[in-house]
Amino acid sequence: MTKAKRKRLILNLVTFALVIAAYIILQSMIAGKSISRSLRGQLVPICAWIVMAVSLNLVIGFSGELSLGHAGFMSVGAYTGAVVSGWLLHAQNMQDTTLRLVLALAAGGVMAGVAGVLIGIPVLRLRGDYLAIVTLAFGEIIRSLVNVLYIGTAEGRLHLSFLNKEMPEGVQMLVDGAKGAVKIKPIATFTAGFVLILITLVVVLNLVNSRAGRAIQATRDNRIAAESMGVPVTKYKMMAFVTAAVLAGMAGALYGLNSSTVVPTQFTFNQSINVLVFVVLGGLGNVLGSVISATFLTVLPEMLREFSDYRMLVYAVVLILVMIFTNNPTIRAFADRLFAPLKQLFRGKKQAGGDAK
Amino acid sequence: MTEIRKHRSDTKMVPVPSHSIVPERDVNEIPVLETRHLGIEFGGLKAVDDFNLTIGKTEIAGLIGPNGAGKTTVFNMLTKVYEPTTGAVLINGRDLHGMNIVQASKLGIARTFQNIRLFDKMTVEENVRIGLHNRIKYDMFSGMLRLPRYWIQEKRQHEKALELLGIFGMQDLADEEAGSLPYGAQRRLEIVRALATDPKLLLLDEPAAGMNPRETEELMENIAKIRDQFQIAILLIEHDMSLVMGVCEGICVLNFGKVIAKGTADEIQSNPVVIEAYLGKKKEG
Amino acid sequence: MIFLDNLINGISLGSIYAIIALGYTMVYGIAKMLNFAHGDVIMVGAYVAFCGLQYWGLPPVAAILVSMAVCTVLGVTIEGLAYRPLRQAASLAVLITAIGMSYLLQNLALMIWGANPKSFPRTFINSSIINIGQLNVSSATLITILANVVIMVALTLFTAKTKLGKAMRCVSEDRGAAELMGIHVNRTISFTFAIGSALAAIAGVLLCSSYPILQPTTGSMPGIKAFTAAVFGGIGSIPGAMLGGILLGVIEIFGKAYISTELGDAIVFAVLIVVLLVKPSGLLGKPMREKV
Amino acid sequence: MKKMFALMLALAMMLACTAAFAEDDVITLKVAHIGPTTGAAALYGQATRNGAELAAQEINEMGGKYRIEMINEDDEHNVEKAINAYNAALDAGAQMIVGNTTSKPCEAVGAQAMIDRVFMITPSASSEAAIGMDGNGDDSVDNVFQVCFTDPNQGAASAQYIAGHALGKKIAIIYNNADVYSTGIRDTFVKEAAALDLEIVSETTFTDETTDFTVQVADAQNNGAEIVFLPMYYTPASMILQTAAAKEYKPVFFGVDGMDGILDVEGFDTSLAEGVMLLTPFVATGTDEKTVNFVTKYQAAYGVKPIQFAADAYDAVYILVAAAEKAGITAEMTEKGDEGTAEICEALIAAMTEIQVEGLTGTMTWEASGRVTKTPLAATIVNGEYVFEN
Repeated sequence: MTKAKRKRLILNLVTFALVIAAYIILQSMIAGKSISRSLRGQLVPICAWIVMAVSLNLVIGFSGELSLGHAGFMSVGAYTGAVVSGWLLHAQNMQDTTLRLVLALAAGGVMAGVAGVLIGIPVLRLRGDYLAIVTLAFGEIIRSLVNVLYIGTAEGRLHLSFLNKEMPEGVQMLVDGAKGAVKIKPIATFTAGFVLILITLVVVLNLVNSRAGRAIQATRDNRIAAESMGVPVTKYKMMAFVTAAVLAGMAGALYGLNSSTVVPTQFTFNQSINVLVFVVLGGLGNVLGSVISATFLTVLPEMLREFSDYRMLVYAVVLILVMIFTNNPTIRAFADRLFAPLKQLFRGKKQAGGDAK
Repeated sequence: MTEIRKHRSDTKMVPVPSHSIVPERDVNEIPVLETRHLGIEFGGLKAVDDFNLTIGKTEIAGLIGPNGAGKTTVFNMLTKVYEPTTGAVLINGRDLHGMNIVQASKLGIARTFQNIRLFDKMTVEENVRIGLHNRIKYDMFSGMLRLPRYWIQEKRQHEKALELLGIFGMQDLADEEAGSLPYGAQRRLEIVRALATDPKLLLLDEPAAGMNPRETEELMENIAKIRDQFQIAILLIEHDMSLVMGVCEGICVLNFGKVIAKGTADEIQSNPVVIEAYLGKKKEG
Repeated sequence: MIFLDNLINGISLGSIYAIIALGYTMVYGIAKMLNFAHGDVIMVGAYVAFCGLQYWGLPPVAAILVSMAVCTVLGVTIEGLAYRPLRQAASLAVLITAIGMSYLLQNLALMIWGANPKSFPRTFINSSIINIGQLNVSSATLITILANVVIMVALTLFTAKTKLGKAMRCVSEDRGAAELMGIHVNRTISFTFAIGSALAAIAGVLLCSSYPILQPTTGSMPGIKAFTAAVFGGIGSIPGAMLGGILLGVIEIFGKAYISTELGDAIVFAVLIVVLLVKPSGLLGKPMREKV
Repeated sequence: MKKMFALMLALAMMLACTAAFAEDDVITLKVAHIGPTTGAAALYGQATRNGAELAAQEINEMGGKYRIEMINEDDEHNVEKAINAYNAALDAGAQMIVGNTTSKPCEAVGAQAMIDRVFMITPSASSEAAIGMDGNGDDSVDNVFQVCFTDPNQGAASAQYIAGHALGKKIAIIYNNADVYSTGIRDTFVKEAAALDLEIVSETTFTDETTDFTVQVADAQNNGAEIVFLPMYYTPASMILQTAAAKEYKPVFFGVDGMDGILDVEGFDTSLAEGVMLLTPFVATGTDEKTVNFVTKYQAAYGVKPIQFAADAYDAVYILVAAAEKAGITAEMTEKGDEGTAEICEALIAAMTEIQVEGLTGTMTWEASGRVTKTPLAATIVNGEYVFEN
């Protein structure tokens, strides 16, 4: 095994180990009732945000396209999940919550994937900031559309109407326009979230370290060179985009099925931006970084609750400072000098391995 | 098959109908490249006009000319980065018309870039593996699910990549990040990456730029070696006349987008038009 | 008649988008960054003008000038503190910083001015209604359109004729080369932020004269729309921002008037997508040809 | 009915016998206020927080049997954050909740609180779903009660008022189609209007991000609407009034309780609101003693005039105390953690349907579903003041 491969393998193993360890610790805390309600309540959303961040990282970090509409896919997933779960419960009388959750997640992923293909076809013809603005536009369009969407179930059948609520008598509404997806039975569990994270990590890490993943990264580093090597750039950008959409859809379904209601305003442009912040802060192309930053930034505003109304202010300041400190060359050089002795320690060990540089 | 010679002065060049010359050994083969009245305009300005060139199956050819003569533009048309305004490009007798960059690459044309275009954030080996993209394949799901095919093909890719890197003795650099390599190594890596696509025609855009005379000398040998080993044709753009004259069998001179001379090194060196347009003005090389 | 009415409303709304879009486009052209906090600078500008009119009893023109001064200082400060340290950093890092700055400004405004909305006072800008035939046109509409034209012409002349303007164009073409030519890149970028922010103040006053409710979030949606407009017209292009802004305003109003108010925003964004697919660099943007 | 507590009476009693309660007998209720105190809906969340705080302060000063300890949590008007805020509140020891301020967060938190058995009284979440009604008569949460009207109630009442007073036949509706409150009222208004033979000639929408209302107003104008029904909060309403003024369009504008506050928007030209009618249970310019007292104190403490949300939250805290008295919440219950909270919840649910509270926003009684019964007042704005008709 080569050195680079070994390093990557170790990093991947650390990622998995960290997630699994966190799960085990939290589960034992839940079992021992030593977990605060606040943290307990955030577990499923954190799982969803991790999946969102990792999947968006696939698009931004690995495929190199700035997408500002990732929350749109999440909303497609959330709505689909709510409808499927509600339909299975009301129309099919399926009481098994695990099965319902699995089917809802799968459906959410599929629908978001379809949306990803439909959106990807036009979007991926564009580049750079233009691509970014079009993903933003699609995110907003999706939001406008779900805002006037009505879905209900009556006598075992789904009824769908658009713009006007035309429903038969005695219908059980599942999606009620601006009122969002209603009457959801919250069936999402932390374990489901954990499994979804594992699936996401397996899919993304395996994809990235494969032929397709290398092609995706090559299109990021240099589009023309990649094409000149015979790599069909659009195909691979599409692959990354749709895979990310599917994962975001599943995350959305999980997220949606965690509370009794979902509204279109939960998936605005700002929410896409939030996920983008997770990704950038965690590091482009750094999956472990996305996992950590999604967790940290989801929990941070909750930890800042004691600042009460000032907390978003503090959050903003923290965000700016972190960006400046991690990206300013002077400050970084200073930090490097500060940590130089530590690094030396590691270097020393490596030297024996023939690190000539 | 005739014996491949190491030095261009041993090659006998013979004319072909399209007003070009090819090595005698290739004369009965389909030429690897043939362009007919190739031209391109940018905003009404003819950057390249009526460009005709034939390259033999195993020829090392040179494309020279002063800065801005349109040499790289020719490369860009040959690889379909730019769509020619007029004329045709034939690779192994197949017209590139209507094809995109990827399809052109699949026909067997590969290139390096004047301003190096490596995949900076990927390792040296990964860069070469991108070159192998269409040669050693497996589908996305085998990769995602780590099916047996993934392991088999990954191993083949790895071995092939190291073998190719061996041409320039770069196996040891396989795990380095491509962007962190020294300049000369980056240029060599670009050549390896292009070779990985299994091309019939290799286009080198200023391969010796930024190299010292010793490195250039080495490069010259390697270019000849690559041609001998892979039996492919090479077309190179270069300002370093020692390299061009030392390795190229046929040379084409471009000035203001027009071909002003074609011939062997000796013919070009003594061509008064070339001297006036090019050699006369430019001395630094 | 209804059509004309809608058209005028569209142009008026579009003119506001256009002025905001100018700020985005200029900063993008020169600093190659999306200044997400621009919409919030508009909000600050409107609040300052509100204070001038309501609390300090300033005449409208003075209030606008004070607001422009405050915004200019604010813009230059933001640039110097938050963006300049990241000049060499990846564009995404700058983008996130700008987003952080946007949150910061909104929450600061919430602290300073409270959550209760303010209604922008009536000034000469929006105090009268002009009757043209059967059309009732608010003076705010006319002044907005007029201001847009004046700003547009002034900016075009400025970038074409003055030394600073030329320096701005140089920096936007090629920052490295400009530096070699002895142009002070940092100073030029600061200057661009100054102009963009001063324009933001004007945009804020005009926005709130036509649509008088003022809240800490007032700037965000017009900001996003204006950003869309800038891309629509071809980001980096001054006439493009103007054209993009006005078209966006007209499309929005027409979409709502003739198709559906529910889907008004969706229509705007759908048109944007179609335009970008046909003309991938916006209406007046320079097509990007990558040098190979 | 004799045994019912009239709040004022109770307060008077409390005032009279402050000394009667020794320190040991005092029971402290930990009440969490949850609402959006930051973000786009901060206006409403801050109002309810302030109102609740003011009430708690008064109650503590009066020194009755129950003292209130307020906990404040911000939900940013976001469902996820609302659940977080709710959990944080419980972690902080909250035993009952005044909240959430807005409908969707309230709906989500209500469903969770239903499972956890935590009592909630929402000052201002007016959707049916907030109290667990799904529109088919099914009540899935029993622990959430409202201080404000349920949306359908207002929609129907508005239509009846318009028809009953023959204000006009041709009606235009402008509503926020991204907002539960607005669409909720609109839906029943439309239904009721059809039954009452009112003609809806124009119906247009907007969203929270809309800045331009020219199309909506022009549509109403061009279709000759005599009445423009505005089921919305006062912020967009003030923009609509201004737009209409610019178009010299002067129909009767008819609003709902969310319209209150329009006269107090800083910088607002109140002449624009001349003749506007609205159904509301509370106005800050009211002259009765309670209102004056509340408004004065509120202004002194927070520097702004209270809006209806503040009054609702103020009432909510008094209602809690009234219900606690009725239910006889004991000190023991408040010291038993989750179990105690659940006991309190059951006791309060039982008490809610038996009490009658006279608050700022009227005299209130409750149905088991959580719906309040009180009388809305119709007011007309004349010379920048509300004029009530009786």
